Amino acid sequence: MAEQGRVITYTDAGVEALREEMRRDPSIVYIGQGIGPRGGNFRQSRGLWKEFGDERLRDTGICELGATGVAIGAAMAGSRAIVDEVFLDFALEAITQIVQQAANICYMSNGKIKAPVLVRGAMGAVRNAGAHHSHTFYNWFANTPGLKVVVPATPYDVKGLFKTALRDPGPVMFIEHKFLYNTKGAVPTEEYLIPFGEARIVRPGSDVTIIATSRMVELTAKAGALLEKEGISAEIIDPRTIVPLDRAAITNSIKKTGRLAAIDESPSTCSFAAEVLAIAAEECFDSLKTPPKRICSLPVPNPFSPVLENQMIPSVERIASEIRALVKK
Amino acid sequence: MAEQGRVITYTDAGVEALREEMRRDPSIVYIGQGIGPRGGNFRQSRGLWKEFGDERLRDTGICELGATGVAIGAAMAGSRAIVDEVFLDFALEAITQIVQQAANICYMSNGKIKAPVLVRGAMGAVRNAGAHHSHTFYNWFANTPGLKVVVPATPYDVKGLFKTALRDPGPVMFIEHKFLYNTKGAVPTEEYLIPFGEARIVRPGSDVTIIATSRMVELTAKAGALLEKEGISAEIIDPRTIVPLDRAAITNSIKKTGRLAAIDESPSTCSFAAEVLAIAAEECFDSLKTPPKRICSLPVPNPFSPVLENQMIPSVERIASEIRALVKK
Amino acid sequence: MTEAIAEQKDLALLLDYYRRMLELRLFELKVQELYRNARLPGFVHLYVGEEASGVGVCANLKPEDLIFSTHRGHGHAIAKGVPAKVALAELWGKTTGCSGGRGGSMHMYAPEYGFMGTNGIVGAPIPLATGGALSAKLRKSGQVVVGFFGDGAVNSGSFHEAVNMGSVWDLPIIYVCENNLYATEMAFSRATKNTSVASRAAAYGLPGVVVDGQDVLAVHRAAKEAIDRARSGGGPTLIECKTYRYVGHHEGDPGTDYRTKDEVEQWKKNDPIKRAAKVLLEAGLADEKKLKEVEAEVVQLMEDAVTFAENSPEPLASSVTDHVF
Amino acid sequence: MTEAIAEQKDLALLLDYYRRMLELRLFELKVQELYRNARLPGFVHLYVGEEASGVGVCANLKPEDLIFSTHRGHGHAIAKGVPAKVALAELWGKTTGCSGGRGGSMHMYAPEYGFMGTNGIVGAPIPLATGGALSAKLRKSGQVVVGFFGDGAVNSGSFHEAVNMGSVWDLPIIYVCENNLYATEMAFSRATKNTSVASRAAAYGLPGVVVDGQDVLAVHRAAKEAIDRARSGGGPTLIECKTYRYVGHHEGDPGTDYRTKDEVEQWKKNDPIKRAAKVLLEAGLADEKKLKEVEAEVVQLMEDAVTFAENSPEPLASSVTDHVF
Ligand SMILES: Cc1ncc(C[n+]2csc(CCOP(=O)(O)OP(=O)(O)O)c2C)c(N)n1
Ligand SMILES: Cc1ncc(C[n+]2csc(CCOP(=O)(O)OP(=O)(O)O)c2C)c(N)n1
Ligand SMILES: [Mg+2]
Ligand SMILES: [Mg+2]
Repeated sequence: MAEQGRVITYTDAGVEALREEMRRDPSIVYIGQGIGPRGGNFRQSRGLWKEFGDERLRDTGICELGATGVAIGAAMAGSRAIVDEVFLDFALEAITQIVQQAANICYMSNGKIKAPVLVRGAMGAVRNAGAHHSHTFYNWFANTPGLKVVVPATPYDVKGLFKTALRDPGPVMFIEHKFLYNTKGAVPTEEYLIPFGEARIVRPGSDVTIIATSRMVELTAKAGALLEKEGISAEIIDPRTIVPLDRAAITNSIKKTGRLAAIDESPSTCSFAAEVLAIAAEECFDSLKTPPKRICSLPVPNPFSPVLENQMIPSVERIASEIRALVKK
Repeated sequence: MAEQGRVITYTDAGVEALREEMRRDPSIVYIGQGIGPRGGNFRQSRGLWKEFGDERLRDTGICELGATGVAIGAAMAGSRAIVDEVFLDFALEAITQIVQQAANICYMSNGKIKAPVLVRGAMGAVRNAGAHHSHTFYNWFANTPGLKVVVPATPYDVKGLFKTALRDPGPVMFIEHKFLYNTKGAVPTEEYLIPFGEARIVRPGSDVTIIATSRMVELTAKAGALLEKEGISAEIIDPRTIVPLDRAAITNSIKKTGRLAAIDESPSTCSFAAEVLAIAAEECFDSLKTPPKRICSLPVPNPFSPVLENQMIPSVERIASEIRALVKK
Repeated sequence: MTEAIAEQKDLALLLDYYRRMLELRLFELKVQELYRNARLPGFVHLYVGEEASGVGVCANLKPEDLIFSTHRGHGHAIAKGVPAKVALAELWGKTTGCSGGRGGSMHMYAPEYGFMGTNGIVGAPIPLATGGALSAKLRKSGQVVVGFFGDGAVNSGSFHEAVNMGSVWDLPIIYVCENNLYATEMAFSRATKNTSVASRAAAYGLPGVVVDGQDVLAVHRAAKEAIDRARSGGGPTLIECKTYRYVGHHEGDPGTDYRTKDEVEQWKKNDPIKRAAKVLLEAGLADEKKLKEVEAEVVQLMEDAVTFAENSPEPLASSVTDHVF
Repeated sequence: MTEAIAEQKDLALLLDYYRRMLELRLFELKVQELYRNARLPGFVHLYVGEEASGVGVCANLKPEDLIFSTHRGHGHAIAKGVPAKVALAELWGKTTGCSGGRGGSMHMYAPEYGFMGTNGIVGAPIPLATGGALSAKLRKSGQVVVGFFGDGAVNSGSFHEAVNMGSVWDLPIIYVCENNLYATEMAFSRATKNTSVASRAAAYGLPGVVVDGQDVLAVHRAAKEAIDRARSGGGPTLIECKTYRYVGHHEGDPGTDYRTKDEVEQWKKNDPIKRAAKVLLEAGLADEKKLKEVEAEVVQLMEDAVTFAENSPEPLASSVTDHVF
């Protein structure tokens, strides 16, 4: 237990989970661009190739459509597959396979064929990569029956959720955030799994419920700390998995605080933030004291200019000031 | 004016709009599978090839990705393009081009390059086509900055919105409903255009606001007629375009009726129905008398079995009974 | 083994192949009849005329080998061993169907027979099949995988990306293109300037073979060679079966606008089942009586399938949310 | 025209090409310097070593001709006529950049110079360029279109679908593959068994040509022939330029793990700019002094570009929602 609370990166937490699961389960094959000797564009598979070799770490050319279909087919045929889209943006190249094949197969086959495939991709804005490399999309997958959707915000969650995902019978969208790869956090040495559908209370509070995911959790926590000093007590909840969703954690908190904001890096229309507000309106109608609020990225493609992108994406300041206004209402 | 109020099909209304616009604007090229001599899988381009020939009606092989990219590139270079995915489901093959290139280009180029491309695809369930041919997806496009999203419910709207779409400077997702192709309605002979962002009040009412789109409009109207007899006055609104959205029509109605339901053929999570509830919660908080409601398809892939698919998709009965419960609250 | 002996051995299989092709044919004609009488929901794409391909390939597979099929896949399912009645019940949306009525024509799954599905998305089965082959290789299961697809799929990115992967990884897979000259109403020659599918193999560095798809023994020989090579670690093969569908693209398509009656008739003269019968008779491997017997048995099988499917229950509406995960 | 005269005419272009290549080279080295000093946001993929390809192709284009480029596209932009200062301002996120700072390295657009964009999505420019060519043909504009892409893009479905369309429709397009042997760290020979890109043309029935991409006159000749053919209605060509990048895949990639120092050095010996200089001197078309002068001018151009870009304003935060539609 000496190593308990080791502080490691979000990236390394993922690598650890993968290593442990690939050792445990010889049926796992990992497919993607640069995940072999290179160790991953984000170093997200560093060291695995040395241990598992060319057979189980399968570098491909630039063919996300083919590679994802191959991963799904392998999963249907008795392997467990991981396919790494690297940037989640590139999942678009392969989304027909994800949505039409992986998501549907269990249902279409009356439960006879499972596709235990983990589709991995890093979302969101980082270092002004520009419009083609910064999408979020996780709400699209949440809108697709048959997919589970995981959006870890911390190294601890990455590891525990990865391990659960790699034992799930069906397809899982495992959506990391590029910006978080280098962030650090405590991760136990002992094995642990985090069940899907269990939200994390990032901080307890009584004045307002804030739902945030992925990178937005950190920004929201910072805003929460600011607000605390001003006497506003925010309860911040990170659902961690969008499908399945811990609705009870969300609605219980709203019933307690009577106020709600949802923070989302996606543009707001038909976003997960919209979903949270819809749930609140349906299930917490009588508890809400003030109109709930979405705090989202502005509806523009990610601009390259740092000035513009900073304006686009929710910032600690924007979150804090919007919450301030919400609570004062 | 003898022909005013001619009753024609939804399909033919589209063909008329295309013919008129292709005559008016020689820069229009129409690309897709079977849209040439065959006249379209749904007869949605019937007769056009005879008039405009191989140059302007371009049949392709099965290569939605290539064809859509070609249409976008042609639009960037000075043509106006229509690309027909036939089934909206097949837009997934090409969605990287739609989302990354068409939607972003105006913004990324600082307004210097426009892509006047109309992406056409027929959504939704019809005749038990099964899971691969029945998706809706329009909420995904509404979540994508840079795309306009049109979901016509009647022949009249198809024609007027098509004509507007074919004069829009940027990309438009024109999403018809397969089930509606054979439905009929009055369409004037004289030219008319329907502006984007103007909802249609399908029926005025005072007890509850119901937002419905595409095929759901017809079912909701039937439910509304049933409810009328029971003394429940439903105001039914069809936004017709999701982007831009006529928020005022929606919020004004809710402020009047105090009750809201959103009917959606998509599964509910992160759907347009969720968006409508979120808007209501944000903007009509004080007007709502009861919790708003989503009436959506169940979150399953479209089952083949008619028994199961009928259970999945909102029916007149389900809509009526849910509204009944909502108004009684 | 001399050529003559090899040919004898092949001929010995022919009666069996004849029977199998007849099963595929009569199944489809039964489906057509039922569909035209509005007994079946959904959409169906019939395999009539192309039976030699499915049979010639699948007869060389073991039960545990896998095939991935297309929208035109009833024939592949039956050729791989899915009982006609189970297939028909699926088309009828019944719980006894191979997908419990959830799938229908384009979503038939019977992994218990190594049948990994028909598919509503053109091109999609090619990467999936390649993945099946990767899994077989990794699991050292000895399985061989076949991916079927049409000429239409050849122009899709799925073909390009997947065949390249199968080649570069030396996977135990046979890519079988059933080139019936059309994709819906689009002639292959209008969709591409290179209408030789087999020649496309060169682009990916794997062997490409073209075969008369109306000659079940020719298909059998090409398939056997490719399957044996794949099973022994020799990697993939692309086989192009030249074939034809007598019927429209799907039920409802008269199939007449885009091809001449004469073209259809020419192909019908070269019918794989008639050809097999002729060879059987000429080689003395069966007489007219025997062929009639076989036919009667197959007819009965289809009647039984109808009875079974018709009398099977529909799914309960309340089960609609089962099996999503 | 005899070969000798043709060669003379080509040689006459060489000093101009030398200068242009130097512009591309020194631009990238300036970007590298700025980037390493953390002056530029985003990510950059430099074109160092590949200049003969962009210059040899684009020098044969008219201003109104269009090119569609890739993630490694600064060189293409400048070769097509985008002023260095406008390109640099874009990499700096300034309003004077060709995309007003909204684009950055992978989203540079300058239609006023026929430059239809770099692109962050590998493969995507190939269908887009094909569409540009379709538009040119339909508008009878006389424009020719070039689509650039790397070896990595060749395995993508976009390549397959688009090149086939360009071929079947006889479009006025040149597909230029800059085969620099690697896609990030993935050797082309690990990604496919057929490493001859030019040979892939056969799959689609268009001419395929391979050219020494480090010889600007060889590129020029191949491009000219293809462009002339395309302009006169003779349809598309696939050109494979064999080339190499001296630098890492992007700034930040040392570029050392997956290739030997020796390999890099060998290619550097074959540097297109040095080769051009040598020929110029040997043919007596320029002397050392002239070459130095040219270099000094280009160096000054880059200094001016830095001054311009550095002193240009950043976009206003309040403009963030402009130009979405
Ligand atoms: C991605 C995709 N695009 C289009 C279709 C519509 N479609 C169904 S079958 C078909 C033709 C297929 O032709 P081919 O591959 O030659 O097979 P065949 O029907 O001739 O057996 C088309 C275009 C589809 N199902 N999927
Ligand atoms: C669809 C897609 N997949 C992956 C990437 C990530 N990526 C960017 S450049 C690159 C390598 C491209 O190689 P190549 O086409 O040979 O061009 P080069 O970099 O060698 O000039 C990759 C994989 C991408 N941008 N787009
Ligand atoms: Mg075909
Ligand atoms: Mg390369």
